[in-house]
Amino acid sequence: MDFQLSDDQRALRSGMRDLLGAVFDRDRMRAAVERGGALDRSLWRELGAAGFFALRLPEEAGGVGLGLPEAVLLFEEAGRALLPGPLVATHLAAGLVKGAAEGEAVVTAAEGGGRPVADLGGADAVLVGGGAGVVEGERLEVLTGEVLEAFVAGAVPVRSMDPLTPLHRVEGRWEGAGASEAYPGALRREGALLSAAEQLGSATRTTEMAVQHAGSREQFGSLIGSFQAVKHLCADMLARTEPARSAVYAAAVTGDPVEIAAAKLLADEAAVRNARDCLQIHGGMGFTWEADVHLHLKRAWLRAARWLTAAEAEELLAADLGPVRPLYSGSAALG
Amino acid sequence: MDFQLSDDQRALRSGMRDLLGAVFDRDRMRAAVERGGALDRSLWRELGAAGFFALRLPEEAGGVGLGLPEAVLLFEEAGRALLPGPLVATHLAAGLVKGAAEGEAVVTAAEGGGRPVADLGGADAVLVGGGAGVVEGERLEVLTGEVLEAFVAGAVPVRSMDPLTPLHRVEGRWEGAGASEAYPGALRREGALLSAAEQLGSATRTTEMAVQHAGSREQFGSLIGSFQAVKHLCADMLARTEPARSAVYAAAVTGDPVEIAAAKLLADEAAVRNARDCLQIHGGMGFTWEADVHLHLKRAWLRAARWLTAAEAEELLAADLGPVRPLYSGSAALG
Amino acid sequence: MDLAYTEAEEEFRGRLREWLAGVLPSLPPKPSPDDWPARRAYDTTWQRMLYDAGYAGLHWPEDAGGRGATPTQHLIFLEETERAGAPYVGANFVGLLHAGPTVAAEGTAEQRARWLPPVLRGDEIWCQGFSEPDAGSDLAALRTRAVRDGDDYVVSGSKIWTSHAEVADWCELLVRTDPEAPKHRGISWLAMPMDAPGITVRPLRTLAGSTEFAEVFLDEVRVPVRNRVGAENDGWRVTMVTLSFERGTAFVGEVVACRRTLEALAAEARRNGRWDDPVLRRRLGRLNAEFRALWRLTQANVSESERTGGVPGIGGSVFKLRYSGVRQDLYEAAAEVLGGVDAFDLDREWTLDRLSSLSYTIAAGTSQIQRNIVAERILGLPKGR
Amino acid sequence: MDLAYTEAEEEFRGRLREWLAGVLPSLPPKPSPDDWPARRAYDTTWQRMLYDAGYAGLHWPEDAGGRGATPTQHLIFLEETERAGAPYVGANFVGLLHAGPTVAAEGTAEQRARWLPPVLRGDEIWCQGFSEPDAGSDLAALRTRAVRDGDDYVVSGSKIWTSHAEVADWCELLVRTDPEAPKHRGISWLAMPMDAPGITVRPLRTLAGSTEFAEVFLDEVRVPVRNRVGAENDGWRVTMVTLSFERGTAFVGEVVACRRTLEALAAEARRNGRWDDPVLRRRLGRLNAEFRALWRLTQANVSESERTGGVPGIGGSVFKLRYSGVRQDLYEAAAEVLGGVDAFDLDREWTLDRLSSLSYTIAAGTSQIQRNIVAERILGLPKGR
Repeated sequence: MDFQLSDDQRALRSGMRDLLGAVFDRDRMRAAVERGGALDRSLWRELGAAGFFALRLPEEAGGVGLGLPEAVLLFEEAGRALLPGPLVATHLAAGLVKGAAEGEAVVTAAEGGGRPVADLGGADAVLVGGGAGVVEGERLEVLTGEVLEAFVAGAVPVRSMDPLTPLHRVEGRWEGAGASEAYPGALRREGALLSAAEQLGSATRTTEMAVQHAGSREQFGSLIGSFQAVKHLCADMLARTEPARSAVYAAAVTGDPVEIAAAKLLADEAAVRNARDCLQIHGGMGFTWEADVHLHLKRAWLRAARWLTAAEAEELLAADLGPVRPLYSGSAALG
Repeated sequence: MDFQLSDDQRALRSGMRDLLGAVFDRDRMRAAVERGGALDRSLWRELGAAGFFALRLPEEAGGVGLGLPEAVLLFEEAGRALLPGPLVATHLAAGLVKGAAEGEAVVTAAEGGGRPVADLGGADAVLVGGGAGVVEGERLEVLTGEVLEAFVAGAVPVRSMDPLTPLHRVEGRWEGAGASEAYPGALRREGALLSAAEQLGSATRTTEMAVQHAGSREQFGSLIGSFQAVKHLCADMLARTEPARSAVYAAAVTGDPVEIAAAKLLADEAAVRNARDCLQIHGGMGFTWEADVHLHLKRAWLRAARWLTAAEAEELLAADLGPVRPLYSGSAALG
Repeated sequence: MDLAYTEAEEEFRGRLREWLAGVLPSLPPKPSPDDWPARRAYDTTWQRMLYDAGYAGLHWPEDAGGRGATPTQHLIFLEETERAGAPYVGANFVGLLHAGPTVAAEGTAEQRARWLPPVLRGDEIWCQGFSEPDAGSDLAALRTRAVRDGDDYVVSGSKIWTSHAEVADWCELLVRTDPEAPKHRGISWLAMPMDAPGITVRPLRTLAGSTEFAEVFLDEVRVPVRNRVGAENDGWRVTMVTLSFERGTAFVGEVVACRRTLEALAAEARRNGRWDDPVLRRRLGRLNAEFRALWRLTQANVSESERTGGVPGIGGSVFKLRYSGVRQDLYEAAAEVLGGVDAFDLDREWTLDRLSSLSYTIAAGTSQIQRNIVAERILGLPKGR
Repeated sequence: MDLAYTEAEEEFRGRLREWLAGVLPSLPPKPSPDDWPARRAYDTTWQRMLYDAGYAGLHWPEDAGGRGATPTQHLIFLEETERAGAPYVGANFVGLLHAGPTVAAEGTAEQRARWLPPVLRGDEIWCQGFSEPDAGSDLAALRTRAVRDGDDYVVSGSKIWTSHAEVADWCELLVRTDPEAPKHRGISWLAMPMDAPGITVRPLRTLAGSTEFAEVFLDEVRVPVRNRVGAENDGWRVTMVTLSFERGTAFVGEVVACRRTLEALAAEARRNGRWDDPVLRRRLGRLNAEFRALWRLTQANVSESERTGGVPGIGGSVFKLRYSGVRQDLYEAAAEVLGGVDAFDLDREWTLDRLSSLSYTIAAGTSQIQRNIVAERILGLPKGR
């Protein structure tokens, strides 16, 4: 039983970290903040060239031919770096929307149900369900061209709390024209999992930031990291991150919907609460625009409201505790 | 605006503390634990003689003629001292059941709805609603004599978690004979408030126990109370107790059902969580039978399940946030 | 213990309500949050109205130009103005509630005559120069230096978290006058005119995107020695004394505001259907209990202060500890009530409030510091470690 | 990273299941919890059955009489025996999982030959004499003294939290052999025969009303010097070394048991109607996420231990910190599921379990200690204060 990253996976992850360090360092991140998260097409193409979107397409379709575990590692790095843009939707659209895999097309998703629609301005395509959105609809539609224009015209831009994510409000059901055969349930699950991976990366990063600050800031003649109150906040951050990590990685391996729900629930909580604790440890400085911690918190809140909310995940996980479910499911036992 | 105890109220409280110190010191409390909380009739009569049960009866009816605020102070002391027996029900029965006011009769209450019935063995009377209990029924019945015997015969004793409170299970609805005119809603509210007062006393006491232990136990070469982790647990205990205290006292003054719900909710939480934290601070010693902390915790859990549960209180408090409720109710403004 | 208001208190409340009902409709519209001069004008206009009606400096002693009101009257004043939607104390905060009381308690007759009347009339506003970037929670570790040069102090250093710095006339400034003394014993309190040369104000953007605060850089700013309140190096005590003016009323307006917000949340949840979710509904019910209790605790603290004539005993830190957490919970619940995209729309008031609420467990003593205070000063646990 | 079991592991699991299915029905009924001799007999009978089937000392090295199983095989063994409802390790715990591994790692050939085989066969059981009333979380502050007298140590002092003391043959005892040395450097590890004169065992009643533990009083008990494992004053290191035997598997059975309990809670809630309360239902859903994650974290720790050959890095303390809290939540939820009087009925298994769960955040290092360990040893935060 092997639940450790392989050497290839480690290499993939560090390659992604190196790439982001080169094309999206802190200066570029803060520049993206100042322009309100408006998309950087050249960055998008660089991600495409690196295989970020085509990662799970089969090699014969021009993809990298890897799986969800590898995708999760890349999205974890994206979350840690606060990489903006509709990463999840474009990744899901690779193979569905021309140019998505290469980073030429920017694809976002309308999940329906009053949820925020991110990065709609300038998107080349939008994934919606046949009904109210990817989440609620039963069939998947890809909106482009004039249909997309009509959709965008009906959407209302909002002043987004997250400066890295422009948002629109989309109300009512979308009565589109053509519909593909794809079943959006799988997309929704994968979207939830990849978001969870981003949350995991963010939770890891805010833990590091908190520890770094606690180990360098002095108050009352001591490093604040020597105070138990601060120490214990940091310890609890790690105790949120590591179970979430195991849940996310396992869900990526099994693809099981219930495991994905667990992963999203715990990763959302880890990202949000770790960002809160990181802010608390930073004190007044954490309350400033200049500190990055608020960017993690706002993004974490936003991701928690997308793809699969806590209420939905908990109900799914409760339903799984059914009386007729066999204790063993195949030889993997606790599965 | 006066929200301080009067001199008379302070005197009443310290009188009660002195009385309990004399008739129910720690040795007697532990003796009561060893006999499973079985009632001590002579203690009961001493409480009666001191006016504990007759406190709110008018003087012309042989009572002390005081009000809910004074009753709350006495029950707070009872909670702090872990005084056993159906104190709340007998107090409520003063004037309804012969001998209750004097401490000659022992009266308990069957609240219905599957709730635990305490101290049924040896009770001289039981208050039940016309339906399933004081809580659920619409009319109040007082069971005595043969009717009581039949009721007791239908009840099943359980092995009680709280060694100071014998419990019975009573199932189904009680189809009694005669019914008084009294409306049990008021009894239920007063029962909830007096229980909340007991919880407040318990929460105060476990805070003191935690502080006392933290200030005398050494570990790693220091008093454990000098560690922030312990200090902050103690601070949070006080930050639970004091708002609960204000809520309980205010509810006693106003008698308002919504304030009583707030008082019960917060006092239950303070009692339970303070007992938990007190146990944690005591470490292994807190896990032993010899330490008193488990007696507070078990009692606090039990009281939280009686008269008004958290779920019920929260729904009541939510209903109070109605759209048509006027902002001002009379001159007391936020009332 | 009866919670009833006296006849005199009821009369005071009645007159105040009547006055508020009369004047509030005549107020100009609120200025934009980023227009500091307009905000100053709006706030000081309100202060002048209070002054003319006899409500200015309600809780100040009469010999300082105040009304010498009881803590209960002050509570009623704060409760009623908040309920009526009257303007906040805003730009007058430091003058009325901190610097003014300090001058009233510790200033000379000349100082009182110079600084107090303009505060009461709304003619001058003050800002606060206490916090420093490197001091943080450890306020007494401040490093801004003041060196005596003839009749002046020459002050250099920097301050942070200063509200209304751009439009203030005066700054109550804590400076280090003796760097050799133990940290609490080398501090002095100065009134610094904000138009003195050498002062640079730089707006400090918060995570909510606003510029509610500023950094203030001081480069050899000359402050006359006669502007010092209290003895040299006695500034820490001078500052602490002021806190006794508050007498349990510090959070009256905020608790009233929270209860109004909670009612509004319930109304919105009933409107948009989220009321049907028992998890959310019970959460709102619990918040109702919390804020009711905090209101009662406020009354208890004020009542205790009225009886003892001093600061409430276990009141302040215990209150703040609980209140900051619960108020953050309120805005978490608000995000649930809004739900979906609305919870991320900065044009929704609660969304901004949610961001602002993040400071409650940090500002004016973090919750960690409050717990230390409660544990050591109230519960008597040993210091250290 | 594929979470798949190898063919050999699947084969191991299959054989084990088959064997369990065959032998479990033949087990005698479980003894009463208060009948210690019967409990010993029951537990050692089971151990003998494991021995005869080749499962005894599965994770012990082969040269110690064990099977040299991989951590994954050990995980499978613990998972399957728990799922099948096999007896717990019970009275064999200290021998198999603590004292035995210590002797195997640090003992002489004679010591290994004397003490290990009887443990594997279920012939002898051990108890643990580490904790002391005054030491608590600060285990190394232990004061039980051992003074050399010829070929014996003469031991006086007292131990606490000793399980199975009444029926144990041996006690792994930590004693202070050099009171002058720094506290970690004056400790020795002794195997004390429980029938030696001077030992008094007094049952210690827990808040659950049971006598799962005892206090052990030692009054000039003579323990032969040859019973010391490791060098004199090197007992602390000897004890710590043993922990590396665990390799991430310490909580396998417990997590499996918690998941079974959670399924049973859901079934009960569906039966008694409380499932319709969304607050409770969502709480159970959340616990499902927590225990699923803890199971995956267990697999990650075991897998890491298998790869590195040592103890898992960030595994142990992080796991215990989260697990103890969540397991307490599980039993709080159980009380909600039972509801009413049932939640206070000690004849309901979950009610007793709820009481026992109170020790999880205390025993084997309080959650406060775990947080210190995580913060200092894993995150690298500075010691002190």
